[in-house]
Amino acid sequence: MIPTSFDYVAPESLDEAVALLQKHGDDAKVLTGGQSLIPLLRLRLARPGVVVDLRKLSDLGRIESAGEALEIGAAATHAEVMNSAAALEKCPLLSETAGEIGDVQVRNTGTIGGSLVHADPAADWPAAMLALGATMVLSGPQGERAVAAEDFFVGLLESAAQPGEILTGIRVTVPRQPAARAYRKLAQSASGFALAGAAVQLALDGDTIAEARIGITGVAEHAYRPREVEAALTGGALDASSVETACASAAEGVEVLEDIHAGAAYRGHLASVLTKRAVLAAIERAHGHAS
Amino acid sequence: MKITGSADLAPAPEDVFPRLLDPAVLIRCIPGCEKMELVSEGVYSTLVRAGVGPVKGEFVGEVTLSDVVDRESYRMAVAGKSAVGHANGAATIKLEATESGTRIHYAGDAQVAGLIASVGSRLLQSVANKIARDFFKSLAVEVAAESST
Amino acid sequence: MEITVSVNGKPERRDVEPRLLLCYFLRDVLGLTGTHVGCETSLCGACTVLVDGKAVKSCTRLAVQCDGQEVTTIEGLARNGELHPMQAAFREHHGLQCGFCTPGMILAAVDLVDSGEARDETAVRHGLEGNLCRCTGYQNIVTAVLEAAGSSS
Amino acid sequence: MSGDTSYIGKPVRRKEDRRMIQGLATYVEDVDLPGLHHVAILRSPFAHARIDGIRREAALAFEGVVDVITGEDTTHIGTVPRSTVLPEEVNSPRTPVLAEGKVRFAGEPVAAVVATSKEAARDALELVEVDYDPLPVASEPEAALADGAPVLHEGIDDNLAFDWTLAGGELTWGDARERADRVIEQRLVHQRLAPIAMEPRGVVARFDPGTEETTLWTSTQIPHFVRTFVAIMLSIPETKLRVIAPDVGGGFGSKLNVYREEALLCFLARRTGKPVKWIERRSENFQSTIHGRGQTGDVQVAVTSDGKILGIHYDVLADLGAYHQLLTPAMPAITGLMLSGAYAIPHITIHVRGVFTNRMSTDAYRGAGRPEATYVVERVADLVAAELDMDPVELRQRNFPSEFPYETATGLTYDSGDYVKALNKAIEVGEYAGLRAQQAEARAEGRLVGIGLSSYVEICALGPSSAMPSGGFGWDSATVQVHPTGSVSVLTGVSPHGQGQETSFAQIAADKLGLDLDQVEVKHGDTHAVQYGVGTFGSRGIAVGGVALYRALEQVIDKATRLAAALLETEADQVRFEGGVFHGPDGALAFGEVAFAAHVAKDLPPGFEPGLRATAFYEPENFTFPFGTHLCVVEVDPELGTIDIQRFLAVDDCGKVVNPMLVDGQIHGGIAQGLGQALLERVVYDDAGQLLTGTLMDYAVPKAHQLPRFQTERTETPSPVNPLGAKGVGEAGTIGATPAVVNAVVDALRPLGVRHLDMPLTPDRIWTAIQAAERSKVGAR
Repeated sequence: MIPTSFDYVAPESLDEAVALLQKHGDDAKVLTGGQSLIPLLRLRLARPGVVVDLRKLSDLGRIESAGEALEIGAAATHAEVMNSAAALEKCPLLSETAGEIGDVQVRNTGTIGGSLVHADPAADWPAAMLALGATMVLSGPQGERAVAAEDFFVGLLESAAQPGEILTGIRVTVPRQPAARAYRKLAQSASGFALAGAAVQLALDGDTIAEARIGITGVAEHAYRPREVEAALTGGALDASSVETACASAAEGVEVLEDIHAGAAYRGHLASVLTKRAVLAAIERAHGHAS
Repeated sequence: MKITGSADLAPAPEDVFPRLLDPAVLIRCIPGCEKMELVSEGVYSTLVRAGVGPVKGEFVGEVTLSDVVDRESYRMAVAGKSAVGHANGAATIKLEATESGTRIHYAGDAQVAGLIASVGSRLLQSVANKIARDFFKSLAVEVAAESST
Repeated sequence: MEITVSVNGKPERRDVEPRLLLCYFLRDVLGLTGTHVGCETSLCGACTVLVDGKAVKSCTRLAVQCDGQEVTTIEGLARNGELHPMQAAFREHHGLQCGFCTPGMILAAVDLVDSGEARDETAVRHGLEGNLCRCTGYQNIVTAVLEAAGSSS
Repeated sequence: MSGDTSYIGKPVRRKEDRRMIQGLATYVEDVDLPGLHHVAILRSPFAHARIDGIRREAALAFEGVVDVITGEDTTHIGTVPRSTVLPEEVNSPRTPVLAEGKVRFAGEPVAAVVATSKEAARDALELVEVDYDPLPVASEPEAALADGAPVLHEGIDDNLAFDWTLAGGELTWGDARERADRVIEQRLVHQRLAPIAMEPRGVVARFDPGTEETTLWTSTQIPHFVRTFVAIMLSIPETKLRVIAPDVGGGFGSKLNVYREEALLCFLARRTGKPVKWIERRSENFQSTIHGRGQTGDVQVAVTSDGKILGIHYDVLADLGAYHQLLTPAMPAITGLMLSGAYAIPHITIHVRGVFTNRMSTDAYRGAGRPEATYVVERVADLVAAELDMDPVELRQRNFPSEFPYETATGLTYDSGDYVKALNKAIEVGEYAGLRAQQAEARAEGRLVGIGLSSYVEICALGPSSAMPSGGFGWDSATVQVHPTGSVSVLTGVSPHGQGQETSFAQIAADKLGLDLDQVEVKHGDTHAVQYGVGTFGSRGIAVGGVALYRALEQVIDKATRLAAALLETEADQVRFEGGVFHGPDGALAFGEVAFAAHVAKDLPPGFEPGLRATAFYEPENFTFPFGTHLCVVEVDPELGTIDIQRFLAVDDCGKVVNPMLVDGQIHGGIAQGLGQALLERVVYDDAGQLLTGTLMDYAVPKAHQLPRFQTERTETPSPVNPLGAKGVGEAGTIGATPAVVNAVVDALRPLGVRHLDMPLTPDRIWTAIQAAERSKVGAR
């Protein structure tokens, strides 16, 4: 319940933060909302010598429309993304996903950047990032670089962010219209994380699906796009049975996780069922113009 | 916790086998291994920084190589303790000659005790598989590099 | 490290270790023991306080992170002897039994009502997902929150 | 009390709330003392290992550390107590305070560090080096009994703690089988549960060298028992130990025990001369606070084709854990006693083997043995109904006892009870016929709707002492101290921790004495202030503690009446006490006046003892038997395996009710824990004895959005056993709810050919069962 001792630094600028990480290397950990790092400190699973708090870098918390894109600061809390007018207007999948994360308290303090870098295999954000084809903006000693969501989630609790790099923002282009979106998740009953979750962003064309981007979380060591399902949906009809057939292979070619809460067979099945339900919900919402 | 799998390497078993027992190679291939000193026949005292993501444990302990059947098989036992818990495991490693070189089969059992078992149980199987995969991946690189020089 | 945190309207300046959690700053440094600690994995919510008006788990926040912020604990809810409507509703509807989860539950409920989320039974039950109670089965708590929300809107 | 101004029977708001809703309550962690030191405990990561050596130099040298002790320093402390009569012979190895040379479960305390701050104690803990020699582990009960299994305790040649059989009834099992048209068999699992009171355990101890007295604050349900047993463990006179249970943040049986840390902290306080505090972290709570349930059994039911149950044979393994705690072996024994359930069953056999396993001890958890019995009987009732294609209501009605008192095959006598009344009310209020009709429609549409019910009887208000499975202590106590100004202090021997007895006991006293509620103050939990009492568990608060209070009040009124008569210069039998006033033939005195006079004592008749105080110790002549029927309607999503509880109705009969608001609260909480066992909760150890559900991230305590709104109804059959007519209700919810919801889910899946499911009914288990049933159906076609 009591972390090991560490030094605490709250840099005034991004450059200063990057320099600090450079100086302390693996011995430094970045703190934003703390919902991922502090539990590890309390259980003494992580023992950094230095904690670099980004709370003074206020511009990391902004959420702005920039033409056809949305810039989300890595330090924006889940609640801020959930309630952001810009997100609701341009990319409502973000708000819907944010609402499924943890609980009120976690959403009030946890940040989108903190969650993405932590890359928990059952976190909600990675699925939405893949469905939206988001780009992660990293700042490090070599300056800024952008990493596509597909390349950002590398492995178990491992993102593409290198030691010394800070995730500063997430760039999301406005989905192709007319758009339909939904996030469906079955929460693990104790932790609230996703036993399996499917985020879906579709572009509709009359009564067919013009484009389908899907992110699945909770099923494999990291979130992934079920390419076969996307291909099967694209150009396909909107009726339940066609969608169901297309979604059957949602866990194909993936090493499905197993634990005391769900076996591999069930989790793989959930991938298909939740993808199907997300696609149908997206379509129904788009046609029914429900909010 | 079961850990099984196989890895294919270019050189023939007779080239691969000695490297599998060479501490200098092992220290470079065991992920996070920082110390590997011979203590007695087949027993090495080790320091391994292992973990996943932000969770790192400094495991002080021993690696014991035994039941050596030249160029065919041997048994590796690992025991280590850290502030986040204890890890014990044992695996039999068998070499099979193939046209393209050697196929290494590994089959073992690992036990984790303490905090990491009670907190990280959902991740342990994946972490163990990853460590095994990484070991043989770096071994393949190691062996390929040496045989080409 | 020197920090200044306004707690229940009173600025508190203290020198603290970086590793000191907000819950222990409140309990051990300021002696406000109404904030309770029930777990180590940010799950039970007994430690919930308001930081800048928003419900936060004080066990998952460093005291140093709260430098310059406003913290409201259960001890600061009643105003000059008058119970807050949420406190009164919990008593009126028997929304507590052992009382250990109650401070965190009341503060989480206050945030729910203030942010307009306490619309109906289902919304309140989801809004309290971050607060465990083992005694009441939640029924009377939900009734109390809905009643307090009704009287405040 | 003219008009309806009485408090009893009213939903009086609680006196306890004022401090709790303002954060002004005092739990053990809130206790602060000058010079307080902090204790951190090092626990074994291994489930079974020898300790070859412990090095403490580095820890001792750490700044702020004043002491580091291990098992070598505590061998003189007596064993943690086990007080059980049932079953008779039980292997009872020593339960040490700190491990002595060997650890037998993951989390067993090995060393303790005392330091000036929490931080220093926690940091220094990692510098204590322990050389463990891991041994083979016996984690699962069946494996622990197999030959060749690792043996836990020297001096016992296997892992069998006891082998106990209770068999009885008008028929023998042989007769029952013979006369039966069918014998139905089923394996039933009661998985291990963690009570998870929101307040973890905590202990503070201070030794006063002057008086040589130790004061022990501890989060407990039984302060006097803790004083007695810790005094025995430490070989100190009971007069030199004071135990205080301040506000306690829930117990549910997990604090109905004497724990190692309670003796350990007293020892450290004396040894270091410093006040010391240990607060259990949640991960420690999961590992080293008792677990509940933990029974795996095979049941056989002999039944006639028209649904008459002739006999039940239940062969069960009880997973006791590595050591005994206070009541560990008594739990399966109570299950045996209650195996008749709500029914007249001519033959009952229970054969229990208690098994030592490399796990934490199991002990009493809300219901304590009775949920297991009710689950067996109520699942059996539904299995029989399904097999005979009979409506489960009819099956139950056919097996209820026809008259009372009814003596069960296990030797219990159910006092009063009209179980049909509760079942009928549930059928009527729940519109059972309508539910079955709606179910038929839903099934026609291919939806999986299930209706489940359970009729339970439980054994409560634990007394009389002679029949107590725990070997006595079947009573409780109360003192009524009337102060000169007429206000009253009630000192109760029970130890409420959420039950609201500071209010319900005040209602009883205020009514009896004709006082206002806020003139009565109820005190508990401090062994120096309150006479010896047994404590709070087994739903006995009102039915035993409340009756002890009632008896003490009668004594006070009797004495006050005699004094009033003297003051009014009349005979005692001429004085009527009503509405708080003593009415004589030609004059009256208010209660307060008499109280004052009793203390001023200048007008006392000769030989009349001054003061106005009475203490009563009450032992009931029989247990009470609350009963009820719970009804649950669920719909299962066959694709996800998830369950939607569409209706939960509880009809409970707990005798006369003092405060209906508090009773509803107890029932809501009980149902929530009952549903927790049925759908969500499970302690999981792996084969190496590692606890895989070590935090609340993996152990699913029910949350608000996972529970429906409960409908609670009551019938009121007063118990003839005590003047309050009260039976007890604390555990009714846990006992009734679990089988009701399991029966509902199995009923929902019956069309798919599913016959039984083991708890918890997680989505994975339900989906997997549906796949298996469909495969076997395809295979059968």
